[in-house]
Amino acid sequence: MPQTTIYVSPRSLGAPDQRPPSVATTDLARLFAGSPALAGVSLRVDAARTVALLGSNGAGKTTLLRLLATAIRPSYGRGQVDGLDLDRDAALVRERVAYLSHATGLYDDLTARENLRFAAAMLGTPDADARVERALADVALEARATDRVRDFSAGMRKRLALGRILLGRPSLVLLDEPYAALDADGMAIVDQLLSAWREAGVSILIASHATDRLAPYLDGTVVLERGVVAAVSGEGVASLPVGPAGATARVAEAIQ
Amino acid sequence: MTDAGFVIAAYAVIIGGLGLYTVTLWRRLNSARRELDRDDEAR
Amino acid sequence: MKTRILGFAALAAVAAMTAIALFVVPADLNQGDAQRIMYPHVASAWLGYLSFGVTAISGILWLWKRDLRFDAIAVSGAEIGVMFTAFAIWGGMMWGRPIWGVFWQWEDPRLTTTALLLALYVGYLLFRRLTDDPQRRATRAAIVGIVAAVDIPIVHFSVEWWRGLHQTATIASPDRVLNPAAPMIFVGTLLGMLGAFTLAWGYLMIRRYQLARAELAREEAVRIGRLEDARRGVARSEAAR
Amino acid sequence: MSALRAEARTALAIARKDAVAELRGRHATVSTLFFSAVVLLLFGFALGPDSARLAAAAPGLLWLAVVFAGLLAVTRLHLLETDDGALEQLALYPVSRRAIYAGKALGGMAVMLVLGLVVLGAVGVLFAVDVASAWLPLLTTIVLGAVGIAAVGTFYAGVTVRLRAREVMLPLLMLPVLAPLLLAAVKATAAALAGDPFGELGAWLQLLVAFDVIMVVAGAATYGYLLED
Repeated sequence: MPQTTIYVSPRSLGAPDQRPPSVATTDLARLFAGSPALAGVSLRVDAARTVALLGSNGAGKTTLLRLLATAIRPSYGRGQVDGLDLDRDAALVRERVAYLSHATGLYDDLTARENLRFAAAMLGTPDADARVERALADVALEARATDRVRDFSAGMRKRLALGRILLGRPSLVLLDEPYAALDADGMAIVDQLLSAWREAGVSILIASHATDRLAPYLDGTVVLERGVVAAVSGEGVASLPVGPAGATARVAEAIQ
Repeated sequence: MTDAGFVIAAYAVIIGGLGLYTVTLWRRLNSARRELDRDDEAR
Repeated sequence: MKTRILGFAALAAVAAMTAIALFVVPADLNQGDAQRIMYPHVASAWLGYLSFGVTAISGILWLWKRDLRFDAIAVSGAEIGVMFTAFAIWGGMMWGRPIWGVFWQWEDPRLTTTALLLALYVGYLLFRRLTDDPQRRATRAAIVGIVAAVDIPIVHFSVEWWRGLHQTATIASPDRVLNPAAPMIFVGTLLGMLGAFTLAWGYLMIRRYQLARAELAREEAVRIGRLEDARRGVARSEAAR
Repeated sequence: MSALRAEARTALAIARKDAVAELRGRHATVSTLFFSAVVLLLFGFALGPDSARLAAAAPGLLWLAVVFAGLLAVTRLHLLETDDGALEQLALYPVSRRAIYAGKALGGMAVMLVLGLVVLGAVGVLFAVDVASAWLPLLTTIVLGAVGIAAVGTFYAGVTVRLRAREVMLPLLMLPVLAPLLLAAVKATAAALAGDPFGELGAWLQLLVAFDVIMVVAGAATYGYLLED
């Protein structure tokens, strides 16, 4: 069993009601090869909230998370994280967002420790060596620290990717199917992470199907359906009606 | 081939090519605009 | 309407200058009739460079202003530039054979430079087709166009030195028409042809730009339509519930 | 100043990571070294067996082999980043885009340097060229050539890494841009081997320096736009 207290190092975050919404989007849309993966989302998630993104495959959950992580740029509409524009202030957004994607983003030829050390160097983590060891312990991989990631199972890779997130100082955490591929111990690690972040006042957006498991941590839910918000519930989450696409396009053009 | 032959070959390709490109461009432009209009009507 | 007038002016100018270059101007004393090829050759080469310059500058403007109209200018410049560059190479070859006895004279820096230019921008045009998102295509094309333009002077100097540092046999220089000692009528004809071709270039650039705009508008309309459908689709299915 | 130092640190971290992965996996070096050896052998078949002619053609063959192998090497180095979404992860780190370019280019330079030196040795052996007598100008040429190929290659590998048709597009876009480098490097090598009878070596080396500087600046300035998708 992993340690019970996981170390997360948030930036110094003010009182939730003093902070801008963690996520605020206006008619945010993204097309791939001409077809909309996200057709238009106007969503607000307040600071220090944990919100689940629900919806069937292809509903646009991953696309929304990638847009918020600045991994991709919006085709239309705009969005903000902590009041920072996804497009104009992308560099600042990156400092505040931690994103766990389907792909783990690990280098096969490096060991677990080397992967985390590299991430720490990229993230500018202070006291990097100690933090890397701590993160390895937190995700219960210290025994495999010197093994190459190439030989890791999917679950171990996922844990290591979670360990990498622990090295940052996010104010918003985006998790795409965090429980996928994990065994019971691994899932327990995710649970602990969620409560640690929640306590630290970090906002969390989770795309997942494991609603029962998530229930104790959630402030609200957002249901996506074919690229638009079908329903929201809970506290600190709101969805505005999306305007006609033509108007969005003109707005987008004006912004450009 | 005489010098005049090369001169004719050069002018034929350059001036002819210019003309050919212009005509092709007209056709491409017309068909693009027609399609645009058709899209508008369809909506 | 104005564009149409420009088109007629270009047509008349090109026709007149072609007739003058072929039938009115006397043949060069040394180079004979082959010299007549120089007029459209030099004009085409100049317009090729101009077009690629336009493409690079529009690329920079797109990255700066994020207005897709600049991308439309960029693609117009590249396509028309490729055409004029190909003309320049063809003219150079047709000139080289009677003067130098070979179609391709490696000692001539211009021909080699121009051939590399053609390769650079054919690559640019092919590359453009591989991205279907207009904004991403514009961004990627812009940087490829900028780097290609940055490469042009280096290519030019390197090929120039390549010949210059070797000091091989002196060869007939293609730009003797621009030589100050050349008779005024040659210079006049060259400038006239340059003007006529530049008019044609302006006309073609405008039309090609209009085509690019129409294509962009159509692409955009399709995308907006799909977006609209997706937004309405869910609204409908909710109403049905 | 400290921002610049942070960028340098980032670039070094990326290059070090590439070096470690390369030493373990040997994706870029071993296969491309053999590839360049095969290319040299084929040149020998195509132009031989007249050894005087082969020796005369040696500078050109050397650089063609290096450029072709370099094409493969930069592709391999960027494919490393396609390990399970690594490129996207790299782009998400809050570091300057220039630094990412510099890091990837640095790794490419190291690989190209090894490649250039080995091919130079192979050319010396296979085509009976005396490379030892002019080692300093040759080494300078190889270093400058390696920097240029890596600078251009890193940029174009970034341009094409996400395309389906990257195997075709990379050489199509990159080789014409590399033409001046090839020309200058071949001339510099030939001049160095001949003992620089016309005093032209310096001019070619200057051209190589100019090419390297311009391409590194252009690559660093534009690489950020490649990472956005």
